Amino acid sequence: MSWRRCSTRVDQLPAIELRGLVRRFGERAVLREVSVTVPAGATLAVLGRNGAGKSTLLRILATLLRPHAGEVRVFGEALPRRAFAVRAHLGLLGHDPLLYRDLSGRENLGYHARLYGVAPRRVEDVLDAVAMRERGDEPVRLLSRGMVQRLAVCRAVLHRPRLLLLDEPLANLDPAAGGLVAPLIGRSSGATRVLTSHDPAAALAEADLVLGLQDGRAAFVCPPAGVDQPMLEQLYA
Amino acid sequence: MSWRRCSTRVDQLPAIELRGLVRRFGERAVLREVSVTVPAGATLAVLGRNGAGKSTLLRILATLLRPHAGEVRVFGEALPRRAFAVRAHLGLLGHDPLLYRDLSGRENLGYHARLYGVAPRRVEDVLDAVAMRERGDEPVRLLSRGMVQRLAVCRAVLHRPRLLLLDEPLANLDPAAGGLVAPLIGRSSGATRVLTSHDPAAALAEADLVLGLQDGRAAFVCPPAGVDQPMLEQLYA
Amino acid sequence: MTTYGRGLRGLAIATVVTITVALALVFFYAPLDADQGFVQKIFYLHVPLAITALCGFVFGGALGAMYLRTGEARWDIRSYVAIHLALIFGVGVLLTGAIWAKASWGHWWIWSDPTLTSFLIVMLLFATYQPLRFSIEDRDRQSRYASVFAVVAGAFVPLNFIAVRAAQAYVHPRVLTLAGGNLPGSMRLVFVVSLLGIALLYVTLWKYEMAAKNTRMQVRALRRALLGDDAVSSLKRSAAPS
Amino acid sequence: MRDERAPGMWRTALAVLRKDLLLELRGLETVPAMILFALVTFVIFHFGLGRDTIDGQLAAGVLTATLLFAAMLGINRLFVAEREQGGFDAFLLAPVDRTALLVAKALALLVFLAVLELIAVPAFGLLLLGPPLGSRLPGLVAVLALGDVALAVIGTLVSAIAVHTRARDLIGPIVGLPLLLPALIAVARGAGPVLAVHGSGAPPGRWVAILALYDVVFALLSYAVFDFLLED
Amino acid sequence: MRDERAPGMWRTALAVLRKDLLLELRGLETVPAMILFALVTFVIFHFGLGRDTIDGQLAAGVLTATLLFAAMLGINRLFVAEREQGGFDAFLLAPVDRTALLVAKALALLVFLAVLELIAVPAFGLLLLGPPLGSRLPGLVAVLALGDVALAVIGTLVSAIAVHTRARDLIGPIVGLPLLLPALIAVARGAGPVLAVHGSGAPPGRWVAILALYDVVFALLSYAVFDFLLED
Ligand code: HEM
Ligand SMILES: Nc1ncnc2c1ncn2[C@@H]1O[C@H](COP(=O)(O)OP(=O)(O)OP(=O)(O)O)[C@@H](O)[C@H]1O
Ligand SMILES: Nc1ncnc2c1ncn2[C@@H]1O[C@H](COP(=O)(O)OP(=O)(O)OP(=O)(O)O)[C@@H](O)[C@H]1O
Ligand SMILES: [Mg+2]
Ligand SMILES: [Mg+2]
Repeated sequence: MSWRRCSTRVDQLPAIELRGLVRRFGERAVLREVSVTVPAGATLAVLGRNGAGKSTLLRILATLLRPHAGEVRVFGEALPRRAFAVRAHLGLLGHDPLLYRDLSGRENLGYHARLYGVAPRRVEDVLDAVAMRERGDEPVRLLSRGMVQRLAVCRAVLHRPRLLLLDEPLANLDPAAGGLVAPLIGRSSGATRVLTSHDPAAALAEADLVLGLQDGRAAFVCPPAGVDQPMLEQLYA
Repeated sequence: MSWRRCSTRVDQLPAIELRGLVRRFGERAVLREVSVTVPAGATLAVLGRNGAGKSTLLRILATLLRPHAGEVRVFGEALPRRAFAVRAHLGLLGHDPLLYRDLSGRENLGYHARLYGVAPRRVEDVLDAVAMRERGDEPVRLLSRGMVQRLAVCRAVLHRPRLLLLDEPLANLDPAAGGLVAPLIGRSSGATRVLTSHDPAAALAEADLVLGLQDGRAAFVCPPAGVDQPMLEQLYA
Repeated sequence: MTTYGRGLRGLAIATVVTITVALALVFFYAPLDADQGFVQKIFYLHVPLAITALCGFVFGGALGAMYLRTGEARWDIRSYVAIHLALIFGVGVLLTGAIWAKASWGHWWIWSDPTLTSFLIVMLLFATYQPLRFSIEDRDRQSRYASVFAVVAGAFVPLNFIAVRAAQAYVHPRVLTLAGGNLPGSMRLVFVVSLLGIALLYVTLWKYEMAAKNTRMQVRALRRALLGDDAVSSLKRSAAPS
Repeated sequence: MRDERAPGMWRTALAVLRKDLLLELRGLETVPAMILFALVTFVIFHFGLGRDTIDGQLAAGVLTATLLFAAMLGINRLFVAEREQGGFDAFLLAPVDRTALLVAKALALLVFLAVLELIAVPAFGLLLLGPPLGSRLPGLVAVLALGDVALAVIGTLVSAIAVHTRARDLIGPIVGLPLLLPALIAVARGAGPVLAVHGSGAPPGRWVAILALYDVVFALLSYAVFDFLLED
Repeated sequence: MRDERAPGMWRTALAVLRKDLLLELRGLETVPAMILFALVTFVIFHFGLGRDTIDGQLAAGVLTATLLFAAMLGINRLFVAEREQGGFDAFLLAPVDRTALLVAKALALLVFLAVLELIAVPAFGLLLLGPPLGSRLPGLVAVLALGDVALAVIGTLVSAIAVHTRARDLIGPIVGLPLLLPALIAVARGAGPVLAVHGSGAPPGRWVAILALYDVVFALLSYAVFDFLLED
């Protein structure tokens, strides 16, 4: 079961279209014929066991990995060929924070602001939003894990991406920080989102559409209301 | 409120005694006069905001950091002086997996088995316990984040430590894996445990004693039944 | 799919015939060198090997460029085989060169021969091709990086030659010059036939190896199609694409 | 759909260069390390050769080898540090021309090398060189500058290859050294007559031409292949 | 309360050595890289010096410098890799004698250097050295062996310091080189007469004695201070 495109008006193009996506690492097929369509502005939750292929899927959408077969379209642009056109609109928050450890949070964000052509003021704004303004001048290396995660959130949303790729975004964040980052990466950010989580209940609450990955295959694609306990149990069995 | 030693029989010695523990990084006092006593076999949950000092506390107990003031005793041995005597009984599961990225899980664990004088069979046993036996020969670098975490659990418990220091142990683990590691690092492991978590409900369910850290100070030390919602709200405010 | 096996037999026969003729010429026709005597005849092996190997390296670079243009894995495999064969020939060049030097000048190594000296440098560079490949896991990236290396190193071959030639204040015995500009006519004939034989040998081996790799790949693909992904055992970690 | 805010190649290169220089200032600076290394190497040669002063081809050879090994420290650092610091993938995510990274790294290396030579060459003149440096300086500077370009371009190219391999700190040097050999030969041979006691002070045109050719060919080649190295 | 299962110093050292060799086999092997590096350096010196063969003090200087630079690759690798691989802190957690790490790394380095020289010295004899190596071999081996001990011990000590600093790959060389200077001078001066055309084949006793003294002093010193380096 997957969303259907209703009209061809440009702003109604689905944000993400995957058709028969295959990705191998060496001989192992990590994603096998995954198909799903995500409308603009919607949130797709990707669930699955460790090693199911969630991060791999996100890295393909982020143009960091090439698909081996199948069609991948982001905002109508085919990947990997049109990766360049897509990058300005992507924000990736992965397992790694992707920050230079010896630079401060402010310096790291300043670098990214320059790469994305974003005004420097925006750096202060996002630092403020995650309550890291005061600690913004310490090298990332010396911060606690949760503080680093907050900075990683800042990096991912600095350029106001239209598509957020969130790989366990709340890992290491305290409950209060979870609230702080909500305007940046939550539903209220307005962006199309793809998120993974190992907390199915929380993920279902956030999602418009759920993709269950099992050994790289789509076990189910359906709205959260359609996901019941037996399905989840089978997914994690 | 803190546990009191009831008798002086050796096996009833408290597993951990902290009295006025202070640790600074440069000018910043990260732990300020923290005192807590954990009886052998009990579980201490450490709660607190990002940067409260949880990981720092664990690293001090793990003999990786020196305390700057106060008394730290683990199994009756004072740290840092008697660190050497304590190490054989410690298992640390921190933010980093502490595995060589280019070695396989099996090779990593084999190395640790040799360092701890543990029989090689134990490696297969723990790999089996976390369902990583089949993937045990792939370089850690190529595994998914959750698989790496499973291996890190194996590393921490390989030598059957009497004290487990668990820094967000379930991060990145899928719900099924959470069940798999329970016999190794859960209450049923029989070890004294110090664990941190950003899921207060889950932590309270596991704990015999809860330490709330706020800016490096012990905001409260009490059994989980004594922790109510306002206390938590204040802790994360 | 290209069938590398086609024409392989004819090519193999031509190779054997040419090399036999070349050997006969070397031993029974080519004149004995006035200064160096019999050992000079290793020249008919050494220099053709060197020329073939150098051309093989450049050939590998061209194939690598094709990979970069098309992104099709077979170009990379062709480049790999071309470079690996050239490496094997190159070992032969260094060995024959050393033997020649020892016999003629009493040293295992002489710097005054620009063929040998540039060849040493080229070999030192290409000796890193395999380790480089070997230390990249991702197959796409492996192909891409190996091809980039092949292109850069292929361009390096002629430049290196220019630099080394220029550094040689004097060129030792003129017999050694590649073009054979001042070889006696009979020597030149033998040389050309030898060169042809060695070059044919290279082409034959290249086609043979490609055919073998191709077959292996097809077998694996068939097994995968018939028995499913998981039935095909993972390749052991290997630098050799197949 | 191309976002118009994203900066062009030169602005990107400047952003990367700026970040690299910041990182430099954080850690121990690479350049002082390179200089110290060169100085110690001069001392080693002084005692190793057992000679108080050297000139001509020997001096040129020693100077070239020393600068080469000092440069290797800096080359390794620019890319290995980039990787080790953990922010590299973020550059790949950005909507920028990736060639900018090549340009920025090569520029950074050129700056490092220029500063290194600003100190190491006079030190060489003081510590080891027999004939006075004065009148020889212009010729030497010309040869070294051309050599620096080769070092910067090939160093960047090779590091970009090495950074994705497992043994990054080894692959770089062992691939780079043979590739640099023709340029090094040209530098040493070009500088030899300049440093001779009765030298003319001008480097032989042949070597300058070879060096220039080498620089141009490899700069173009690197520019052409660099995009492939940063894909995926 | 000391756990009796925990292995002694030698068994720990063997465990670490074993792990290092495993890591070696994973990546590109360090030793081949060192050998390749040394060979290229010989070629560089050939062209740099503009001489087909060398002998005596010059030969000794070139050989010493080459082996030093090749050794630096190996030294860097043993400790930087340890850190970068991410498993280092786990060693600090284990109930073992930390000096075992020093012993293991120094042993690994000695093995690397021995294999390197097994190939690089004959290659030097073939490629650059004028006088035949044959009768000179015993004297040369003696000097080089003593030099290897110094390289291994000081390399390990310095790397252990460097591994905790930010610019690890730089601190090693720049602290290590000055410390190594006396040993390197002794190696070069000791090997000079051995490699001379009309040499006796025996290294001067003075330099051999200095080298041996240096080895012993630094081995003891390293052993004494090593525990402090790995604390906290
Ligand atoms: C006389 C010389 C040589 C012979 C007869 C030879 C033969 C072979 C053969 C038959 C293979 C397996 C087929 C294949 O990989 O496609 C192979 C693989 C290989 N060769 Fe060579 N080779 C020679 C020289 C060299 C040289 C000079 C190098 C490197 C500097 C080299 C490095 C390798 C490597 C790394 C492999 C890949 C092993 C693997 O991962 O599967 N070889 N060689
Ligand atoms: N090596 C260090 N040097 C300087 N400051 C440090 C260092 N390690 C930790 N800190 C500081 O100590 C404080 C506590 O850090 P710690 O890692 O203990 O926090 P935490 O409670 O584990 O937080 P989190 O929930 O984010 O993991 C933070 O402000 C951090 O910046
Ligand atoms: N670079 C790589 N090379 C080889 N295999 C890889 C690579 N990256 C990932 N894999 C494999 O692909 C599979 C899927 O990995 P992925 O990281 O996508 O899992 P995941 O669903 O994100 O799991 P987790 O919940 O543990 O993060 C795993 O088996 C992993 O070992
Ligand atoms: Mg993942
Ligand atoms: Mg923490």
